[in-house]
Amino acid sequence: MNKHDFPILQQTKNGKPLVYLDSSATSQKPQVVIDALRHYYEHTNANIHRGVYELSERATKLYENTRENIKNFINAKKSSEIIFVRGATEAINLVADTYGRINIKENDEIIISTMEHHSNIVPWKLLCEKVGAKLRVISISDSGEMDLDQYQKLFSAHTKLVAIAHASNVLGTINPIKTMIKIAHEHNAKILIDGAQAFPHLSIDVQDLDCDFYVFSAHKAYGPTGVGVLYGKEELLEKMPPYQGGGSMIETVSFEKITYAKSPAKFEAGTPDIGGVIAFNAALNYLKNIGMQNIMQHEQDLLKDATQKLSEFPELKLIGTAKEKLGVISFVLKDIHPHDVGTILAHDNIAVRAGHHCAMPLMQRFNVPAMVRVSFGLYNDKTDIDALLVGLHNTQRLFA
Amino acid sequence: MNKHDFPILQQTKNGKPLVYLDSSATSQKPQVVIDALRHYYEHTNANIHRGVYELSERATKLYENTRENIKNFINAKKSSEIIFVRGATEAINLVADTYGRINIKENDEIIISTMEHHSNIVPWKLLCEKVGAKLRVISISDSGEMDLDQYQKLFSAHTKLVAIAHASNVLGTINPIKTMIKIAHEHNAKILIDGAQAFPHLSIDVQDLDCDFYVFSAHKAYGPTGVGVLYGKEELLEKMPPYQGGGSMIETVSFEKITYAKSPAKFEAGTPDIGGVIAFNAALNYLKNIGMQNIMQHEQDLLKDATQKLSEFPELKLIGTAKEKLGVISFVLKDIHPHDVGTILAHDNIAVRAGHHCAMPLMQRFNVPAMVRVSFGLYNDKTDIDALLVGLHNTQRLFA
Amino acid sequence: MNDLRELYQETIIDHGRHPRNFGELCDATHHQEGFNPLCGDKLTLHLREKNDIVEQLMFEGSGCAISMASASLMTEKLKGKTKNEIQEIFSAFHEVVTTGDQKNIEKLGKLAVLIGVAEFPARVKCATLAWHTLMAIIAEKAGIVSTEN
Amino acid sequence: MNDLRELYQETIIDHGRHPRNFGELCDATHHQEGFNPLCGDKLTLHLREKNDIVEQLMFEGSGCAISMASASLMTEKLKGKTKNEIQEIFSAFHEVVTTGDQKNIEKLGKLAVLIGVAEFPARVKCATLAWHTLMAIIAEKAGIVSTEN
Ligand SMILES: Cc1ncc(COP(=O)(O)O)c(C=O)c1O
Ligand SMILES: Cc1ncc(COP(=O)(O)O)c(C=O)c1O
Repeated sequence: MNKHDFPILQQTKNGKPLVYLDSSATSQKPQVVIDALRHYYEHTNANIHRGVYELSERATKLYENTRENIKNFINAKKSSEIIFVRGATEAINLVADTYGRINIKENDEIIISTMEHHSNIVPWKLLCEKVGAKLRVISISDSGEMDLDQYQKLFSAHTKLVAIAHASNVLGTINPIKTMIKIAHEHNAKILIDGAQAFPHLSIDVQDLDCDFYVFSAHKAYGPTGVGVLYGKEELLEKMPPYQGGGSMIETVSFEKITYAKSPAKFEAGTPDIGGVIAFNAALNYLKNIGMQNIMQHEQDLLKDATQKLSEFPELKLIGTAKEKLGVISFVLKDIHPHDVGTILAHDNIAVRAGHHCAMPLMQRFNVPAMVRVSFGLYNDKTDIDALLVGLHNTQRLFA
Repeated sequence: MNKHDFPILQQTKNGKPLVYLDSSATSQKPQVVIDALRHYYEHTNANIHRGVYELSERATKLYENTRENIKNFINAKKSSEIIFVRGATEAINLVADTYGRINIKENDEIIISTMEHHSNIVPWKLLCEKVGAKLRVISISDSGEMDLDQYQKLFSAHTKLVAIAHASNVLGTINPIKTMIKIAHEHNAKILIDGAQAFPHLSIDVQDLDCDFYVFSAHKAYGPTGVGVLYGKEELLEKMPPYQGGGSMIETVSFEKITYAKSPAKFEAGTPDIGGVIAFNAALNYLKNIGMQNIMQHEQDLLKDATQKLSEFPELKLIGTAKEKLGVISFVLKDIHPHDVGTILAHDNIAVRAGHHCAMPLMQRFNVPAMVRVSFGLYNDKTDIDALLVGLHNTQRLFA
Repeated sequence: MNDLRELYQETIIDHGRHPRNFGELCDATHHQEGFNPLCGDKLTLHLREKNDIVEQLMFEGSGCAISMASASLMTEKLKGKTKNEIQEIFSAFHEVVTTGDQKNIEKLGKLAVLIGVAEFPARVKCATLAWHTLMAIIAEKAGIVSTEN
Repeated sequence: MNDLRELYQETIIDHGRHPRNFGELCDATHHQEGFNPLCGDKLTLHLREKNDIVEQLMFEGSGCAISMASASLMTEKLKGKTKNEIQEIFSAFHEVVTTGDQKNIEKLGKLAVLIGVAEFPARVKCATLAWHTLMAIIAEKAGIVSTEN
């Protein structure tokens, strides 16, 4: 599906095409995104928001167009609810450091889950250490699903915030976040959804979900590196203190007193990644043109095909077999370390990830030091799965 | 000089070439940088540091090459002293939030100057509010030079940190930072140099300067947006807590205990702007090939020519006439507001900046609401200055 | 220079340089500050209201020709108007300077000279600063008005 | 598959699967943990030293074939060596696996099978984990050794 739109997928190594199965780490970029980036620097480059000349006006407009497009893409109420950051990681840190520092106090509790990426663990742990709050952790089942009963029981009068992944970067599990959001709100807790994995593969409607914060990274969604998004409900953003200080986020500055701009400017200090934000719009339009429904269907087909073939593969153990999954499959091979599997597949120009996937607590949960992960983007097709299986056979042969 | 290397400077509007005189806001990009960016996304794109496959290895290597190149460029001792951030603004915030939060306590004092950019004011003001410290402000003379006598007198037993611009983004003044660094150290204070303006135009040697921190943005130095650099002395970085939490900056994670990686990884949480960092290397090499000495000479020639012509211009008042200056000239026209000047020049495809230049306290110092600023990059030449003068004449004619 | 002349019409340059109704108003019933953080323009509006009618309207401050002229022409235009009438003229003015649409231009009288602003998006905020400040009084909002709010 | 066979030579797969000197060492004089945060590999080295000679050397842990084989071969090779000799062999080993340079390869004996690692930069840390852990004992460093330090 649309493989030809991605220049990097046209390259070969020793005659072998690139079989890119690491989209959960970062996606490849379609030509339209690369061209948008180049076009920006060749024709429009200027600093935004303060220039009276045409380039600056155009750059500002294009930058804000992306914001508007994201607003529509995830159905936010207002474009001022869309804040540009470096990536999902920074978005979570921003919330922890602004919303968190104001609202979370000693003995308060934050709920996260066993399947979180380090980006959705470390900022909360740092916050807890600063203010004296505590982490509570949702357990997961052997198939890799949230234990909703236990989740309910984790709430106490001290619970202020829940922070969970929309989908797991290791297990692929798509979590029942709408239910989990409802439960959080019933307990008067706010909830942040880490959509780093989900955003590129699912339709998102933040108003329907009713989440308080939603974060994701452009680079995993066919956009450039350096850009991420924090969505926050207006009434929350309004009350949050600024994050970084600098140009653009102020209204007036004197040495005695500073007044701050409103959201989103309040949270976008300094020159942002203007080129990246503008090029990300091309990625959003690219996704829109294909249609998220079509992308979901395509990736579910791949998931089904790959899951079936891998589960028949000798001495291979799948980890993460939830009912609702993204196109992400992790596994271990008996007696062959994931790192060796990764290296041997790489030799056939098959790119998979091997390691702890920035989810050490999850590795512990499944009692493995590391896993091999295969993850799909919209450009993958069944030939990629077949190549993977050949590669896995070669791996076993080498170790036989 | 090298104008032909910059595709955007080849474009015209109503037959008029772009006269870009706003390099202090952001620089234009040479073709080699744009090509490097494109080449990265077309041939190398992968997430770094964790992949065993070739793309990821190559991307990691290129990313680290930029770090190594910067280390050499500013003569840092070690490449682990070079930390990638979004820009100068983030670098200053990082220092304020990590070094600052640990070392600056109630009643401590931070010295900044009247000519600082908001990025080098707001983070310190925010820190002061958090910990109960105080700002002390270096005065400047009417010509726009630091008052070194008063600077000396600002120090007290409570002074912990000095944060000053290497060069002013409004006045152009190149500050005597080597002397100022020495003075800070004599008073046992650490010192951060905001090199956002200086880095693209001067040779920097952080070991010779002996500054504790030095920050700058790639986008002002012919590189892409989204990338900035924090240089810090190793012994300081080692003791600083992490900034943002997430992937890459950890060594081990469990819900009970997290251990952190060493610098620079400790300060680079999450996926960085990999493409931008890699393309920035092309900008550094481009500068190296031309030679910083040649760039300095060229820009000084332009400064001299423009200063002379503008100071002869009727009813124009230059603001910032320090002895040591970058190619930055600010001025006001009698009875014509800078904003109007900017708009009228823009109509002739001349891009200058009009406003407070993110330096409101400095506007107050010179008792103007705004100024017009002209700033040079290596691609400017005397035809640009002549076009500016014609444009200024047109402006006066329109308002006559 | 054609569309530049469109923007900087004689009237604008005249009102920009010699703003009418400039100064304090001793018996004002309302004062309101307005601010454009992008360019640093500041303006204070003084207004005397009686029985829902804006009897007198004056302003102080400094700014570019567009913002000064817009404030000056606005004070001339709105004197003696009711709040409802002002609301209507504001809507017409806002539409003209943001879109350049001529549809409601006859409602504006002399203010129509500001139509050229529509071609210069960066300057719309200059043209509307005084208006937003006024609307804040009418809506009885607290605090300084900023074009970035 | 040629350079892959180069990397995964029989000896490596054998030692990877059946590491020698694997287990605890009751009368060890030194213990040291090593860690590769990139892939999660962990390893503990136990060592008995007497009169500057490493009399016995054992390890525990889990990891990829490269790291296990390297640890296994290392323990075989270094038993009975002095600290100075170990230092010298480490230097030679480090050079071979990072550069692929054959110059000092004869110093390595069976360890020479790891030369293929030089072609796989991402795996150099696997091959050197046990060695860095050992060097930490010899240099008498405190704390866990990490390949990222
Ligand atoms: C679930 C999840 N959250 C957060 C992140 C962090 O994203 P980034 O590195 O782009 O900040 C990732 C990236 O791997 C992820 O998979
Ligand atoms: C002196 C100075 N410091 C800091 C900055 C902030 O740089 P950035 O917006 O790239 O973070 C600027 C940019 O205008 C500047 O001129």
